[in-house]
Parts: sequence; structure tokens; C-alpha cells
Amino acid sequence: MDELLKTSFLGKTYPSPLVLASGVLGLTADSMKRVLDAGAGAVTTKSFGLEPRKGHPCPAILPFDGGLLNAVGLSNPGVDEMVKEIRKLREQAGLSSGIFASVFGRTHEEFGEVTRRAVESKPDLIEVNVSCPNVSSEFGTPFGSHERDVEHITRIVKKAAGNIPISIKLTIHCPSLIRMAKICEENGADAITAINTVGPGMLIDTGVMKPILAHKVGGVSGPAIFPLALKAVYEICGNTRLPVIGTGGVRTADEALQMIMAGARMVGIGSGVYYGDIELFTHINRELRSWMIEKNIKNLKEVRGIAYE
Amino acid sequence: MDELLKTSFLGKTYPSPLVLASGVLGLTADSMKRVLDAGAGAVTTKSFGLEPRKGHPCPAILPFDGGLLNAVGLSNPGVDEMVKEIRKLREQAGLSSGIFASVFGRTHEEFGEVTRRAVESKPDLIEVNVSCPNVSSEFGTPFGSHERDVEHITRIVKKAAGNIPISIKLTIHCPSLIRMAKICEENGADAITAINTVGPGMLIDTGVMKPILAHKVGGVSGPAIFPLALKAVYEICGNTRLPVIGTGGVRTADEALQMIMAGARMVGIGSGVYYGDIELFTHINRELRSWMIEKNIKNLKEVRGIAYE
Amino acid sequence: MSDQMKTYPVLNIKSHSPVMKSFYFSQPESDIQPGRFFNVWLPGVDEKPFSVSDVFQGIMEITVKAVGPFSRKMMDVRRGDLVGLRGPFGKGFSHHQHALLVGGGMGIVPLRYLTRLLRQQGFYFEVLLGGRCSQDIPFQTDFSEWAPTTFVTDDGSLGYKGAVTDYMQDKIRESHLSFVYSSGPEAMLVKVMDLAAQVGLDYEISFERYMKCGIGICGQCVVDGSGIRLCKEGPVLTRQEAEKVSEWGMPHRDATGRRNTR
Amino acid sequence: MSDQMKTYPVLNIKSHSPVMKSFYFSQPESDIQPGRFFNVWLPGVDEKPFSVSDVFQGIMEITVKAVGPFSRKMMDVRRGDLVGLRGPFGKGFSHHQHALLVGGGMGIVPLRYLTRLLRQQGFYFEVLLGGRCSQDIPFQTDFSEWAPTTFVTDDGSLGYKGAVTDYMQDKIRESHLSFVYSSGPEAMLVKVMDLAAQVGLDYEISFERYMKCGIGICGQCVVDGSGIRLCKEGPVLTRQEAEKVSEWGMPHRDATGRRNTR
Ligand SMILES: Cc1cc2nc3c(=O)[nH]c(=O)nc-3n(C[C@H](O)[C@H](O)[C@H](O)COP(=O)(O)OP(=O)(O)OC[C@H]3O[C@@H](n4cnc5c(N)ncnc54)[C@H](O)[C@@H]3O)c2cc1C
Ligand SMILES: Cc1cc2nc3c(=O)[nH]c(=O)nc-3n(C[C@H](O)[C@H](O)[C@H](O)COP(=O)(O)OP(=O)(O)OC[C@H]3O[C@@H](n4cnc5c(N)ncnc54)[C@H](O)[C@@H]3O)c2cc1C
Ligand SMILES: Cc1cc2nc3c(=O)[nH]c(=O)nc-3n(C[C@H](O)[C@H](O)[C@H](O)COP(=O)(O)O)c2cc1C
Ligand SMILES: Cc1cc2nc3c(=O)[nH]c(=O)nc-3n(C[C@H](O)[C@H](O)[C@H](O)COP(=O)(O)O)c2cc1C
Ligand code: FES
Ligand code: FES
Repeated sequence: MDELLKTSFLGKTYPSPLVLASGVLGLTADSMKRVLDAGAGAVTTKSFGLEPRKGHPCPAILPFDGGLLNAVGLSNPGVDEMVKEIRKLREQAGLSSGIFASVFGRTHEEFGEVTRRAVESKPDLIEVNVSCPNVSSEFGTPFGSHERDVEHITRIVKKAAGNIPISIKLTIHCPSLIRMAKICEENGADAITAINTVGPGMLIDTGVMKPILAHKVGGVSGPAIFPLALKAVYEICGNTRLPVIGTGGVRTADEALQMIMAGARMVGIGSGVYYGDIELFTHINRELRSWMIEKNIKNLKEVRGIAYE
Repeated sequence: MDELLKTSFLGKTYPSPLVLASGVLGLTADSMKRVLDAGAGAVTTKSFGLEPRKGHPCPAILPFDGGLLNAVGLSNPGVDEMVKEIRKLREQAGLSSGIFASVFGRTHEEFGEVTRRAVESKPDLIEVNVSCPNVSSEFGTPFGSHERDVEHITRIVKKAAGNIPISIKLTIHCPSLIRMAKICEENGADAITAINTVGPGMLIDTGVMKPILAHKVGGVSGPAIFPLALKAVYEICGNTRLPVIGTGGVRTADEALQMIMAGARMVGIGSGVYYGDIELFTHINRELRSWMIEKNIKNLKEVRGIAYE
Repeated sequence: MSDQMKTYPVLNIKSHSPVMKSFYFSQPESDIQPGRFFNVWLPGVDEKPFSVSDVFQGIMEITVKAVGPFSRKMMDVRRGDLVGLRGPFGKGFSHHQHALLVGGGMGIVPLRYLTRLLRQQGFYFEVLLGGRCSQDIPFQTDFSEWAPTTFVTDDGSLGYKGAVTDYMQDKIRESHLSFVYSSGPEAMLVKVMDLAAQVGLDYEISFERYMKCGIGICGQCVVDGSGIRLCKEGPVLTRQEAEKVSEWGMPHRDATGRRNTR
Repeated sequence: MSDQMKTYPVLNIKSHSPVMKSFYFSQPESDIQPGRFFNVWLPGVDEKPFSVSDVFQGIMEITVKAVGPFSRKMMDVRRGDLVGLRGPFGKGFSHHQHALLVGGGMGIVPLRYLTRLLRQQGFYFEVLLGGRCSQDIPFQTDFSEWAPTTFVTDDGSLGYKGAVTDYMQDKIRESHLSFVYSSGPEAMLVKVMDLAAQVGLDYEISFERYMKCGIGICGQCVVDGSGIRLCKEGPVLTRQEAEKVSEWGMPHRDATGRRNTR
């Protein structure tokens, strides 16, 4: 394992701080294996629920000048299929590789149920997607905006997860992100993933004069949200002791470093795959290594959280 | 006046739907005059309060790949000076030109006080900045996030403004934008300006390993927030009868049209000046005109709100 | 950027059969190779991937067969209607001498445009096309005019009766053909790969999977055994790539990501 | 983009006097003309505009005089320290033959780099520099070596005693000087404009105003009578531009946007 980049997170050690974010190339074992091979320290599955979901019609993923809009609508093959894929990935990639399972539920109880089934596949982490903005019309506003919901879901999932650690994935759209992070901490979360997509937002085609996304609105990711994600990570790391997977808009080694300096333990990359393709993981690892050698830094923890005053 | 682009708004008619957004080139009469000359239908002053404020140290305005971060901190010369500048602008630019005065206060009452003084300069509109994210450490979270505050400030300003119409400038960071807009409507607002900057966000310099902005965090504007602003306008226009100044990330005629199709009466441009300079107003007007001629559209109201279903 | 949505008016429409039409647009991008595809958006309906059947003098053609809700709606599109086009996506065919083009059903579509380009380069090539019936095979005249073409139909309504792959073996034994291009139903493609491998021929084959994003991030079109994304590294794969994939002939994953029949 | 923040190590430092230093950086951008400026960020302190005093063989120099909190902190900067640089911003001097360069105080800074470029072009020019005392005038040897240079100081500690503008009239009457460049305290610049106008000479003058953004959007540096932004259309204005401005010699606007003395 790369001595420079190796990153310990919740008792395990990964070869890189980079994590594939949920929803990108996370449907099948072979797809995630390819991302691990490219240099990701860990991969997060697409969020899955109890039953298969088709999600929204297309266009569901839409690039714009500042990033991406997406309204995939949590399409997923359901927990049974995903448990198989995670197991297959574990077999292919070995015990040392990082596999994070992202779960969601339509009710508080469903979060617990999916988690109980997901732990059968022995992921390293259960990531709890309380914050997807794409399903709000169906479920009301995301659970992640409400402190009571987050509190309750955290407790339920923690119990269901047994000895597998859990990370709550937060959105910036809540009254106070610091308070939300503390609620996660107090209720048993082992980590926090920040942030999910922002908004949602909308784009209109001026030819047909209609919203372009089939779901009309979609969450914003990519470069547009990098400063928002960085600030969220900075705030959470400054106000809780939980390790954070800093996610949002990262496309370069410099941005990954900013996340780490803001306090992130691991750095999530989703939309970055659109901008730099799968090799982005290889590139960022290489640049991080060069930077560390140049600055004579032996481990990234030397600079983790260093921007916080 | 240009027949194609002329836009009626709160009883007056302006030669273009484009408005200079508050905070950009809005400090002095001569500066705003130049923007009117370039083709803006109206200009909004920098937000001003009772007393002069120096604002935050620099860096206070910081471009990044997706837009701008700013933490100017509501620096402004105070209401006395601004009243003089607005009067001077009125003299130079004539009665038909659009002059919107943006006001803020540190307390609910101060909003009323500043408004009372601002009306002396007879602006066409009092725009009420309840939503600046840059002063939260001083004032608590922005008033614009709290329904009670917005309700109260709207009433106070409406009363203080006499027969001058008022527009409440909203942020997306509130529990429900639709509810907030309705609160404005019910409490006497004549219009809504949406949106103010998003976040705030942060950027870190990986050389010195510190946040770059002197205020550490700043509001996000520009291309990054266009889809968020568009969605906000779409929602507000679909759920209230108030005319809306749609502001956020507009840099092109196509984006201005999207705002109008989402329901905006006028289209605010702030950061666009960074991307396309002052001539952006001239360019967008020209392109809007060509588009209308091509589509045989006589007035933009034919397509206003057309994207709403 | 071509990944962003833009709508284009339909300039013209041509009916091939009651259930198959070509639509013409002014060419949205320059870098369109045969085998690459566009995501076609019908506002209010859906967005689906379609190959380019031709680019000629600044006009791009796509050809659609009505098989389900989206493609049936496409049959109602009129001249002047605005249709969204994003692309070209994916990797297309490269140019090889002395090739045999083997197409089945709507897989014929990308071969049509390939034919134009191979001809432009002055390459020798032959064509073998199959379908259920004559109506199933578009561009018959073009293919026949442009290259030695053999037609095969299930019902014998055009050319030989049978399956294309029945006639492929003979062709590739002819020494002057040294490369195979193919596109069509997967059962056919699996046979084509087998036959080509038997005589040691190199090939490029275009595959189809359920696609959502077209830009390589949703993971919907990844094929097992390789991690290859058909929307990005495909839809056209080289022999080397295709042989890595372990799922050919298996039920495809549907919109949920599940294999249909499990 | 050069508008985005980037930090650079200080490669070297040179003291001109106890209160004036030059700092050297590897050149951040290529398009640096004399008169253009950089925003200099001292992390934890502030960010302020400074002209470029030289660019030579890939090294850029800025020269700072301690006059207040920020510039005093600059005196503590050590070699190897990281300093943020954004720019170059604004419009610089263009190149004219037979010019007189009139500089006062720290206004001398941009003229230093201008001198290098005029000399490179083989242009003839003369220089007239003023300051309170000899210590106030940096780059004395360079100027003297590169062009006929006249020094004027309030206390007579270098060259003539008096104000630069006292000596300017004679110079511009000399027929071989046909253009004026100037930079310095505004009271001096107002006189320079007057004198040049009297003999009908064209000029370019660099002005200073309180600046916040440097990129033309905050409105802080706009001068009355024109709407000209000194950070964008300036700091160097042509005669035509400068004559439109109605506020020369008036108290400047401060960080709030108010004129200091009202
Ligand atoms: C790269 C590529 C190129 C294609 N080129 C052509 C072409 O040139 N002409 C043509 O007529 N068809 C082409 N297709 C197939 C075309 O995309 C489908 O026929 C169309 O999506 C069917 O949608 P529907 O709603 O009409 O039918 P449905 O009833 O939804 O489906 C009918 C069939 O189409 C498949 N399909 C449905 N949605 C998708 C999707 N999003 N992505 C891929 N397959 C889907 C289904 O799996 C099923 O096999 C191509 C497909 C791909 C992947
Ligand atoms: C285009 C331009 C080029 C300049 N080039 C040089 C140079 O090459 N060398 C040099 O020593 N100085 C230069 N200055 C002046 C320099 O910016 C100020 O000396 C510095 O900002 C003072 O900051 P302070 O905190 O040390 O002093 P303060 O006590 O804050 O102010 C001292 C003086 O500097 C002015 N000043 C302060 N802040 C600013 C600001 N943000 N923008 C403009 N003026 C300000 C004040 O109005 C006052 O006149 C230049 C200014 C401008 C606008
Ligand atoms: C196409 C797409 C699908 C996504 N699906 C999920 C998901 O299923 N579950 C989830 O928690 N986050 C999902 N996200 C959010 C990302 O995991 C990530 O939090 C967000 O996009 C910000 O990071 P990025 O800018 O690196 O993409 C999705 C994002 C994209 C772009
Ligand atoms: C430098 C800067 C200063 C701003 N100052 C103000 C302000 O004083 N009052 C206000 O209501 N909005 C202010 N804004 C917000 C803008 O008016 C606008 O709502 C926001 O930037 C989104 O629009 P844009 O993307 O076109 O800039 C400021 C924005 C910028 C970039
Ligand atoms: S269709 Fe999304 S990755 Fe291929
Ligand atoms: S300093 Fe901001 S406009 Fe010039």
C-alpha cells in the first residue's frame, strides 16, 4: 500500500483518501472494481432501497456550464441485487478494498430494514442517504432537512448496522449544518458524508420553452458546489469529532487537498468522473503524492484540518 | 423606447427587462448611469444602511471555476450619501429611467428607518435585502431564512415606503421558498427579487493552507447558481401573483429568456458583468431582439411564464 | 458543449415502412463517426439513444423503428418539430480495408453511415444484411449501389431465406475479406464473434445496453467482466475489448439496473 | 485564470530604504504591461493593489512603501514566504516616442518598468522624478543609466529643490518631447494635466483610487464624470479619458464608498 496516501478511516486503512461518491458508476461489481483499480481508496454503491426502482425518465443527468443537474430519482436494482454485487466485488477486490454501501428508505423504518439486509454483504460502511433532493415530490422534502428525522434515522440505522460503522450523508439544506452534524454524532453516527447535491435546480430549453429534465428539477453537483461543500466540511470538522467524507465538486488534487485541509478524512468524487473520467483517481493520487514529496509531508493527516482556526 | 423589449413593471415601463443587480457597480450615480447607457432597463444600488460601513477586508470578491464568491460585508457609504447619488442619477438619467434602491438594516426597525430616508430620493422601487449571507456572524443567520422576520420586515418597510413599491429579496436558504414568497405577498410586498447569493461557500489556498476570503466564507454567485435561481423563480411565479426580478447567474440572452419563461418580469444581472463586462447589457438586448424577430414575438410577455405547467 | 441539451427542428422526414422513419437535422457537431450515437429528447416524453444513420452535406439523419412508447411517439414527429439532441456520444467504427459488414435489424443503421465513409476512402468491402422481412431492412438501394450486398430474411421476402450468420461463414472464408464489422441483435452478434474467431478474423462490433446518461457516469451501461461502459468505451468494441466481456447473450439490465429475468 | 487566487514564494527582497522594499516573484502571467497592477494578498492581513515595478527574465518585481497597516506588514515579509498575487489587472501604458516621464513618490514605480520597455524599443525619452527627499526616490541608478533623468526633491537632498512640476514646463517646451507619461500624487497629476494641455501635448496618466475587487465589478474605483473604473479602464488613462473625469483633486472615496471629507 502507498505509504504516502494510505488513509485510516474507522479502523481500516485504505490506499488512498479518494472515494467514489454514491450514484456514479456504483451499480455493479465490475464497474466499481474498475474505479478501485484506477486508484480509489474506496467505492460507494449507488443508493439502494428495499425494492427495485426505475427512477425518473430521461433527461435525468444534464451538464450545464457550472456542473451537472441530476434527477435520476434513486433508480436502483434493490437490496437483493446490490447485496450480490457487493459480495461479488468483495471477492474480486479482496478484503483490503473499501466498499461503502449507500442505503435509503421511504420511511424511517425502511432505512433500518435495508440496512439489516445490506450488512449481509459486509460492506466497510453503511452510508445513509437521508438527503437526496430528487425524490421530494414523492416523500416530502428530504429527511436530511429535518433534525428530528435525521436523529431518528441515525438511531435506527445504527442499531440495524450492528458492528458495521455508519455515515450519515448530509445536505446543506437544513436550518443548521453544525447542529445536524452534532445530532448525528450524539445519536451514534460513526462518520459524516458531506455533501449531497444542492438545490434542486432547473434548466429550461428556450426552443420548446419547457424544463429539460423529465423530473423538471434536479440536484446540482460538480464545480458549482465545490465552495459550498468545502465550507460544509470545514464547519462540520470544526464542530464535531466525527471523521468526514468530504464530497462535492472535487476535480483536481488541489481541490482534494482543500477538502483535507478543511478537515476531511476521505474525499468523495462523483461528478469529477464526468470531467476527468475514471483516470481522475489515478491523476489525483499521483499529484497528491508529488505535492507531498515536494513539501516533505509523510502522511496527509499532517495537513488535515490545518485550515481551521 | 424599444417596442420589442419594453417591459412594464409596477406601473412604469422600462426599455429593457434587464436590471443591474445590487452590489455590482451600484455605488455612484456615474457608475449606474454608465450601466443604464449600456442598455439596462433599470439599475439597483448597492444595499445601504443607516450608517457608512467599511465591510470586510480583502480578498472579498473571489472568482472560482463555477462563479464568484463574495464577502464584501455590505460595505456602503450610508443612506445620506446614497440618497445624494440616487438624486444625482435621477437628474442625469431622467424620469423614465429605472432606479431601484436596495436597503438593509441590522434590526427590523432599522429597515423601516432606512426606507423612510431612502424614499426621499424617489427611487422606483425599494428592494429589501433581507438575505445577505455575509453579515451573519454579526447579525445571526440572515433574516431571509426566517419566516417571522421576513413577515415583520415586509410590513415595516411597506409602511415606511409610502407609495413607493417594495420588492423583498429572497434567499433559497429558507425552509420553503414558496411559503416565504406567499408571506411577502400577504404582507404587502409588491414584487420579489430572487435570488441572493447562495451558501456561503469557502475556498482554501493550499499554499498557505488557509481560507482565502478575509471573512473566510462568502456568498456564491454566477453560473454556478443559475439553475438554483431559475428554479426559485419558477416556483415563486407559479405560486404567487407577484412580479419577480429573476436574478442569479445570467450571462447570456438564452439564460435571460429562461428566466422570463420561468415567469420573471425583469432579469437581474450581477456577476454577469464580470464575465461579459458592462456591454453584456447591450449584447443581451440585441440578442433578445433578434430572437423575438425570428420567432415573431411582439412582446416578451407572450413567453413569460410559458414553461410553467 | 455537445453534452448540454439543445433542440433542433426536424428538417425532413422519410418513411421506410409504417413503423420506421428517418429524421433529418442540420448536423449538430462535426465529430460524428459511424457507430457513435445521439441522445434524442422528445420534450414531455423521454430521451433515448439512437445511432447516426448518415451525415451528408451538413445534414444528419437518424432512423427509428417503433418498438415501444418512445419510438412510437417518434412516428408522430412532424417536420419543423423541435427535438433535443445531445452527442455524439461513445466510440464509433474505425476504417478498415476489405471488410465484411454484417447487420441485423436496426443494427443496420450505423453500418449505413459506415458504408458511405468506407466508400469515400475507396475501400473494398461487402455487405450482408438480415431482417425478419424485407420491410425490416432499410436503405436497401443505397447498400446495393454502394457495395456487393447480400440480403437474408427470415421469411425470404428479400434475398436468401434464413439467418445472416448462415451466410457469413462462406463470405469470411473468401480470402479477400479480412475484417468484420457487425451490429444487430445480440444473439446474432454472439454468433458473429464466434465465426470470426474461428477463422481468426479481427472485428469491431456495436453493442446495445440500456443507457441513461450517455456520458459515462450513471453506470447503467457497464458490461460485466470488464467494467466497460458501452456509452463511452462503446458502443463499438474491438475484438480485444469484446472478448473481455462475460455477459454477452445474457439478459440485459433494465432501468433499475437489474438483469431482466432474475 | 489570473483572477483566481494563487500564492507565490518571495524569491528575493531588496531594501530601498527603511520604509521601502522590492519583492521578487516568478512572473505569474505573461501579459504584464507597465501600469498594470496586481492585488497582493498577505494571508491573515489584507489584499491591496500594487503596480509592477519590473519584469525581467521571468522575474516580476513589486515595490512597496510602508504607509499604513498593510504596507508595514509587507516590510516583515521574508524570503520564501508565500504571498497571494492576482492580476495583472487594468490597462497599462502604451508605447510612445519622444516622451517625458514625470513621476512623483511611489508613482515612480510603474515608470521604472515603462522605462525598460521604451529603452528596449530604442525610443528616445527623458525622465523627471520627484519626492520629498532622496530616500523617497527608488531606482535612481537605473533611471540615470537608462535615460536623461532629472531629480527634484522637496528638501534638495537629490537634484533640484522644489516640485517636479516646476521643471516640467521647460522640458515640454523642448520640441523633441511630444508625449507625457505621469504617475504620482494626484495634486501633482492635476498640474501635469494642466501643463500638458497648455502646450497641447498628449499624455497617459496613471491614477489611484481605493480598490476592492480589481476586476471591475464592485464599483469602488469608479470616478465621477465618466463612470470609468480605474481598476479596469485605468489605472492608466489617455488624455481623452482623463479629461472626462470631473473629480480630479477631490477627496477620494474610502472603503465605505464615501468621499473622505464629507
Ligand atoms: C447505442 C444505441 C444505438 C441505438 N440506435 C438505434 C437506432 O439507430 N434506431 C433505433 O430504432 N433504435 C436504436 N437503438 C435502440 C433504441 O434506443 C430503443 O429502441 C429505444 O430506446 C426504445 O424505447 P421505447 O420507449 O420505444 O421502447 P421500450 O418499450 O422502452 O423498449 C424497447 C427496447 O428498447 C430498449 N431500450 C429502451 N430504453 C432504452 C434506453 N434508454 N437505452 C437503450 N435501450 C433502451 C429496451 O431495453 C427494449 O429492448 C439504439 C440503442 C442504443 C443503446
Ligand atoms: C493601481 C494602484 C497601484 C499602486 N501601486 C503601488 C506601488 O507600486 N507601491 C506602493 O507602495 N503602493 C502602491 N499603491 C498604493 C497601495 O495600494 C497602498 O499604499 C496600500 O493599499 C496602503 O495600504 P495600507 O494598509 O498600508 O495603508 P492605509 O493606511 O490603509 O492607507 C494608506 C493610503 O493607501 C490608500 N489605500 C489603502 N487601501 C487601498 C486600496 N485597497 N486601494 C487603493 N488605495 C488604498 C489609502 O486610501 C491611503 O491613501 C497603488 C495603488 C493603486 C490603486
Ligand atoms: C448522477 C448522480 C447520481 C447520484 N446519485 C446519488 C445517490 O444515489 N445517492 C447519494 O447519496 N448521492 C448521489 N449523488 C450525489 C453524489 O454522491 C455527491 O454527493 C454529489 O454529486 C456531490 O459530489 P460531486 O460534485 O463530486 O458529484 C449523485 C450524484 C450524481 C451526479
Ligand atoms: C460582489 C457582489 C456584491 C453583492 N452585493 C449585494 C448587495 O449589497 N445587496 C444585495 O441584495 N445583493 C448583493 N449581491 C447579490 C447580487 O445582487 C445577486 O443577487 C447575486 O449575486 C446573484 O446574481 P448574479 O449571479 O447575477 O450575481 C452581491 C453580489 C456580488 C457578486
Ligand atoms: S449510460 Fe450512463 S454510464 Fe453509460
Ligand atoms: S476595484 Fe472594484 S470596480 Fe474597480
